[in-house]
Amino acid sequence: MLYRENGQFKQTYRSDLQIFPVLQDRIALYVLLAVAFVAVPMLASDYFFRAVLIPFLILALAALGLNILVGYCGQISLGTGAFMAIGAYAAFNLQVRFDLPLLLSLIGGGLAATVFGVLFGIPSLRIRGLYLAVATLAAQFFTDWFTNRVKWVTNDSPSGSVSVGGLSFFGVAVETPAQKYLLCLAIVCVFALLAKNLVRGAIGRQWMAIRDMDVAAAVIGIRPVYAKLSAFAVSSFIVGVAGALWAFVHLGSWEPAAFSIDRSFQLLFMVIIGGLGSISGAFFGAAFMVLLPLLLNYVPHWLGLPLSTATASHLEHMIFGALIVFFLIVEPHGLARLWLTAREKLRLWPFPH
Amino acid sequence: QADQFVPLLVYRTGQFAPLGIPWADGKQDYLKLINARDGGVNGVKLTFEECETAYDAAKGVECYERLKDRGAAGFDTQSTGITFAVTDKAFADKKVVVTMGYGLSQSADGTVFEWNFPLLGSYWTAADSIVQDILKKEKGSLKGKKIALVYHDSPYGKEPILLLQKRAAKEGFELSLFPVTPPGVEQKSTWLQIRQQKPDYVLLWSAGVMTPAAVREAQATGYAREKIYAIWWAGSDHDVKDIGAGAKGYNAITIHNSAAKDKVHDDLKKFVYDKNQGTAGGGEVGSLAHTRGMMISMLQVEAIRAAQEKFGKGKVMTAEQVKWGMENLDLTADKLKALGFGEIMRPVKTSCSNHMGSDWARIVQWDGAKWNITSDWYQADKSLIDPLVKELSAKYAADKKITPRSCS
Amino acid sequence: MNASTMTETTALTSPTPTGRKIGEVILEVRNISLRFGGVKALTDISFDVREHEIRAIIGPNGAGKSSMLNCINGVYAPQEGAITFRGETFKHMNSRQVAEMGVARTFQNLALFKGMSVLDNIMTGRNLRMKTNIFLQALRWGPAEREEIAHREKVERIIDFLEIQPFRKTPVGRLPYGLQKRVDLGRALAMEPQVLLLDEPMAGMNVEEKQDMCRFILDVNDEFGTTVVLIEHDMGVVMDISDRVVVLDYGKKIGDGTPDAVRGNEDVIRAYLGTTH
Amino acid sequence: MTVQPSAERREFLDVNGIEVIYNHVILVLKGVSLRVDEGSIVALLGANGAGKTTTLRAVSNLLHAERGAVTKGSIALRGERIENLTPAELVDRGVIQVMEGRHCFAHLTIEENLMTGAYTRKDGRAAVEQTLEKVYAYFPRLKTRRTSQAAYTSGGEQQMCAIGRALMANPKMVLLDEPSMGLAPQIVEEVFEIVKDLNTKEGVTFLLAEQNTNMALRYADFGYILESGRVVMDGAASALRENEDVKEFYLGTGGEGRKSFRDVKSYKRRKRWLA
Amino acid sequence: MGFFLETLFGGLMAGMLYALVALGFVLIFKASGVFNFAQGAMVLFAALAMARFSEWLPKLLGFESLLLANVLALIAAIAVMAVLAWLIERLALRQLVGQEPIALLMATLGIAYFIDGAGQLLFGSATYKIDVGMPKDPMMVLEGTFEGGLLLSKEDLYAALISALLVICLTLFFQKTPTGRALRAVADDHQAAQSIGIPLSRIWVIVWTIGGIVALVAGIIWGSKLGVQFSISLVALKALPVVILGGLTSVPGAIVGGLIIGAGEKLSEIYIGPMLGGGIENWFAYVLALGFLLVRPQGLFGDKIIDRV
Ligand SMILES: Nc1ncnc2c1ncn2[C@@H]1O[C@H](COP(=O)(O)OP(=O)(O)OP(=O)(O)O)[C@@H](O)[C@H]1O
Ligand SMILES: Nc1ncnc2c1ncn2[C@@H]1O[C@H](COP(=O)(O)OP(=O)(O)OP(=O)(O)O)[C@@H](O)[C@H]1O
Ligand SMILES: [Mg+2]
Ligand SMILES: [Mg+2]
Repeated sequence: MLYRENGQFKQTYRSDLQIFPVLQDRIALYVLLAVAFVAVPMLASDYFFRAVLIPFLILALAALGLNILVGYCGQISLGTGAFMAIGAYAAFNLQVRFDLPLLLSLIGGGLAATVFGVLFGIPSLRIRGLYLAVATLAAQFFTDWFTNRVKWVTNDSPSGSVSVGGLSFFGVAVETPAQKYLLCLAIVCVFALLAKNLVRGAIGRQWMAIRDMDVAAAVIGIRPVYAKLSAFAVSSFIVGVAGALWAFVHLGSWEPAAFSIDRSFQLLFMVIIGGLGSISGAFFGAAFMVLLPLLLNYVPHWLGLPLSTATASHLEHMIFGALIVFFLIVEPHGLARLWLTAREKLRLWPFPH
Repeated sequence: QADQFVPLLVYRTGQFAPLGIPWADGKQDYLKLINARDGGVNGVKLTFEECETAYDAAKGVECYERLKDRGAAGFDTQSTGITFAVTDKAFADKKVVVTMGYGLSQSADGTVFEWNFPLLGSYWTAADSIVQDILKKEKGSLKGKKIALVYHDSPYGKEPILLLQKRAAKEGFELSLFPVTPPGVEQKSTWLQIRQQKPDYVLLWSAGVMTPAAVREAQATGYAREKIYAIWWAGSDHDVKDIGAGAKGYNAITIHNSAAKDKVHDDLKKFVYDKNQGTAGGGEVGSLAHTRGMMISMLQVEAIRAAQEKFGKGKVMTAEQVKWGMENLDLTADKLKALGFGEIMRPVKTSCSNHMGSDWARIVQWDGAKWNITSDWYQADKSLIDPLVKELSAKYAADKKITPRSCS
Repeated sequence: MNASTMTETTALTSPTPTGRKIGEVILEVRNISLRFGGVKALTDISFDVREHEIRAIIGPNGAGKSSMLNCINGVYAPQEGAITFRGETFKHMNSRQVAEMGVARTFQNLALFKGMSVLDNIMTGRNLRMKTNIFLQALRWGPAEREEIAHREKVERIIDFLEIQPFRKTPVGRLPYGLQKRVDLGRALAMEPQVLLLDEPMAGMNVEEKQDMCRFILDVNDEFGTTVVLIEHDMGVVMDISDRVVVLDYGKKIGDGTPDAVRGNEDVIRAYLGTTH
Repeated sequence: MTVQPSAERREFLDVNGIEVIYNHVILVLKGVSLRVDEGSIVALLGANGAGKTTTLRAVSNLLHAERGAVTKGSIALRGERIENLTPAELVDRGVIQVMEGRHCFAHLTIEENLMTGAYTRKDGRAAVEQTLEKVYAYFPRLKTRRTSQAAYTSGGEQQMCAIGRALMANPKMVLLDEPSMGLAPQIVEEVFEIVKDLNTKEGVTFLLAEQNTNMALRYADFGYILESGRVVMDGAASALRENEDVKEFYLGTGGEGRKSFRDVKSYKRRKRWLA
Repeated sequence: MGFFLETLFGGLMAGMLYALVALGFVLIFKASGVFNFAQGAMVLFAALAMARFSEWLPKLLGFESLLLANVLALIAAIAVMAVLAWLIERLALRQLVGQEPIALLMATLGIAYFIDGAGQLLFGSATYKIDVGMPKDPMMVLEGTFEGGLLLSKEDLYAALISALLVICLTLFFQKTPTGRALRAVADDHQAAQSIGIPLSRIWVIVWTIGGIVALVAGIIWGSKLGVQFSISLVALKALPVVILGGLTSVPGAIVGGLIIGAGEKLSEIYIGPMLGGGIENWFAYVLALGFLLVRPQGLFGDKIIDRV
């Protein structure tokens, strides 16, 4: 009975246009942010930061970017890993060659990814659906090769693996896991807000229109070229920044395999499981993908089951696969939609309909 | 905590599982043996836990994070990629990373890479020893010869290039490079090129399925297997067993004698397998990868033992202390014999600045059914390798703003 | 413009076509031929549409009516012929240009944006008029927000007009067919077009709903002077509200004129109306 | 012409108080009951969104794919409960649905589309060929377009194709969802004539959801009117045709007879039968 | 010239091997509209089953004959694939009727995970052997015409023949039988197919079983080449550009696509690769496919993508 919007009338369109029009949601969000920014840094262990929270945040950011492309604009991409890699290596080069501060390196990485993304987005003007996946796969495999083969990309590192160290943000060292976490959290929050603004604004509607029915979109005056390429640009920018963060903050040193096609698949997973075309979906998806394997890994331990590592790992695969199918059956539109449905039920509670 | 914890990063699934499984089993078996036979190290029981990485760097990092606070023995990541990913972290966290026969070649320099131990050899020493064997076959001169490197297109596969280029300049042979994009299931174009260019030798830096694919393709294009030299990760039984006679003549380098039989194996049977405590199934015990796993655990145990000698017998060692043990390993031939590894490997002696401990290797050859030793031990050419190690570790130190410690 | 004022204005409107000022020719289609492989969808069609009039296109199934609209707004490129719109002649236009010139369109097989809410669907119709750049939109700052609100107000008026307020936030995919048709109309209206092309807007509606729909169309036509080109199979509707009718059959024009003239045309009766009407 | 449902006629389909919920939360049908006798034509009328399509989907068991479910009530075909049958099993029992919005197989040609309709037939090629000819005779337009991919045919052609495809199954009962939508007037007439024809000659039972109330009531024996997921009125077609409310809202001939669409004054507040 | 021809033939043969895997994708897509990302996992699963059964059965039943072992293992593996297909339909597809393609695509990724885990759990994750007597040594032809002769791999030739045979059968099946027609109908519109009484469940079990058998054939050929191990599932990545280039819905397209990709990537690696540092064939295959798509967005033989308003 607590969750009701009765009595919350909206006088202006401005108030109706808020991200969370329901008061309770807004309160919940503030509480969540407070917990994330204040309570978590005080309570969480190093392991939790490094193995759970930081990867979760960065992958959520990447998923957010990908969701703009796949979920909002309907262009399937299997090349997210490549866009991340471009972001990471560009940022790396900016850092080692020009000694740019972290923030500028990150943005530079994002911009490089944007250029790359737009380039590989051009085929989308002609190719659609699964066939487009091949263009993004071309980006993926090309980047795998490129980062491996072209020496200056890795600043002439003979093995091709590179590393960065001594991160600082506006003069503040980012060394401890908690600091890294806060950095990621801040960046993710900013991007989430910007992305939300985009998708609920005119450009977001253009993307969705292109996704849902491009002929009709053209008839009402939406330019497919602009809509698609802007989606590629925005998406790859965010993904590029996420790639740079993944490399700089999470891995520290990395080889091209860190951005392989597996990563691309993983992100696509997150987006779909989380919910296509939903900003919160990226977070749900990332949480699912980061936490579930860990949970599955720990459960036999907690239960004291004497499973061999291999058996446990195979079972983990099976359960993971089965859960994906299960969630798709329960709600093909992803966890975010499931959450909405649950909320809708809550709103009606205690009445079933 | 009264037990000494040994973290075990393993991959029993995925692309490289055929190598990872016996390797992981070997690591565990030896720890079990120590507990069963000796009751631990001077009475300190060894405990261990495996964490599955699937050869994935991100998962490897998670495993490292998960296990790093549990205990103090070294991390054998089993993967060059994971080693790259945890090296900085381990430096900051002060955790030992043991990479026997893989990892960063320059990390042999203990003044910069305080916490890394690429024991018994790196890809540089391996490449060097192979070239020495070829030199011997060619009666001392490689002038005008052609040598091809077919490699897994990843940092792992690229490691030997630098050394080979130096060697090529010195010996006057022509080095050609053939990257194979992982996983390397299809290598027809590579081997057609080899058929066309007819190099005198092919060095193979492959992993996983790339190895059998390469051997098959060599067979299909009629390249003599006798002219192929593989790195030790491509020279295990499972790599060639199923090809059988088709791989006859295939050479691989090894850091240990292929001798599957030593005292340690007898002990293992007696104390572990006969009690049904063994980890491995079937005929794995005695395979190269399994033995290599045991060697790694043995080195860990001996480092702990060495540390205990200094810091107190029967105590659980801290990471700092284990590192000291690693840096002060002195496994003489006699000691190895006593440990049951006398036939398997050569003496190892590490120091503060030398984290490799031994740079000897030899060649084995597949005769269609098993591996035979075909060469004596070679020691890598220090005059080539040491400057390279210095140069690259200095670069690393500069990049990371590390001041190399003094070892004198 | 909302429902209550609408009632008054409509009450004032005279029922006869003469109540509105029919102007000059605004759109002229000349000798259009369109083929798909062997199928001749349109053969040498010419007709014109005058400003402010309601022009109906009728004809049996597969006659080429929808194809005609597709040619006008640039979805299909006819092999022959030209289209003159407000004095400018085009052989082939792209959809965007057509939209910019003020032509809006609804579709026979609903072409709504399924994943979007009713509100968003109609808002897309305002797209051409929204000018703030992507950076301002991302920050949702000053001009971007003001613009969004201004257009939202316009759209809300259309929503009121079409009486779909309760479904504002419902994803259109879940709406029943008839309401989807209305949203489709709303999206076209949001473009504030000069010419509105309607492809069977009343299919799948019952009489009451058709009456509403007719009212909407007539009001738009009256109030804004919007020119309407209408395809419809319900003869009652066509005869009642259109000023002139074009009849197509197998891609050929077989009749053109006032409803009464067309109704009397032998060819039309044989090809289309049958005996009952 | 109209036949009252009566004791002599065997009950074919019995829908009893069904409730349908979409997506676990959207309650659409709130207890709909209806009965279709063997060999009759029953019309289901109602405004947009009343739940006609939903009712048909519930009967043909196509709700599942729309994430809907029957949560209450029962559906019986000749006394056999059918809620748990698959659509294919229903087709086997002779019940086939023509879906709203055509749903032709886009990449198949018109003829292939029609032939898929005969998938469940077991009476041999010749018989199928015969039916095919019959369908072509009903819809000559289809014959001329037989080799075109369905996606490239006009809206009306697709509608004919969808109806023809269902007829190819030689059904005992057809659930027709808005058959007249998008069809030219004389084709509409023809479609209803075909319905009548099949009904009288072959005894096929029809349950049709229709917006063209005029036509529907002319050909049907019995009618149900749905509003907001409830049956608000039922009765013999002839009786419904005479009902003042029906006349006003569904036939557009209330009061002083048929009014011009131009003269309709304003948007009517819909009168509801509901309490 | 001789070398060029050798490369070309080599590439074409490799292409046939890709086509064999690609065929599985096409089959399932054509018949259910699902892009089956689990195809690679199915190849692995089938190959594992084949390898392990041929090892276990002789021991279990106590016979020696390799031929008998292979035949029995083949039958057992087909049975296993049928059971798998049945399970997939039961537990996943059936529940997802009418969902958007992307949800189904995702489900197949989940299925891929499941099969990977289950396969390795049941059959082990080491390397196993399939020996169906494929000849491994090369054969030389036209030794008179070219110096050193032209090298051909007999193994590849056999594989190519098998692929061609499969393609002919499957093409006939799809175009000429009522079931084939029904399958194509299902791919277009699940709901409509259901509404006219096409039993989706049965159809899907059939299709996935055939898909499983195609995977088995691919698995046997690749497995006897590389040994059976997890990496086998990665050959699917080589098949992706092939399917896309040939057209997702065209069985012969898989072969033509395979030939083009195979020849294209080998020639590019050998003639362009050295200029760029080598190792380009992987991405080149995709770029090649992309190039063709820009001309024909539906692939060479794919059904035209329909958009009508
Ligand atoms: N898949 C669905 N998910 C959610 N709600 C749905 C779905 N399909 C229909 N509805 C809702 O169910 C109600 C009844 O819809 P239905 O399609 O049965 O109406 P109808 O009487 O056939 O209308 P029409 O004449 O417009 O076809 C509508 O309010 C609609 O919004
Ligand atoms: N894109 C296309 N490709 C091939 N043929 C087409 C295409 N579009 C339309 N046609 C054909 O052109 C003819 C005219 O189609 P159109 O859709 O214009 O008919 P219509 O008059 O709107 O009919 P209806 O009243 O049934 O909607 C039809 O025979 C149709 O099959
Ligand atoms: Mg039309
Ligand atoms: Mg309906």
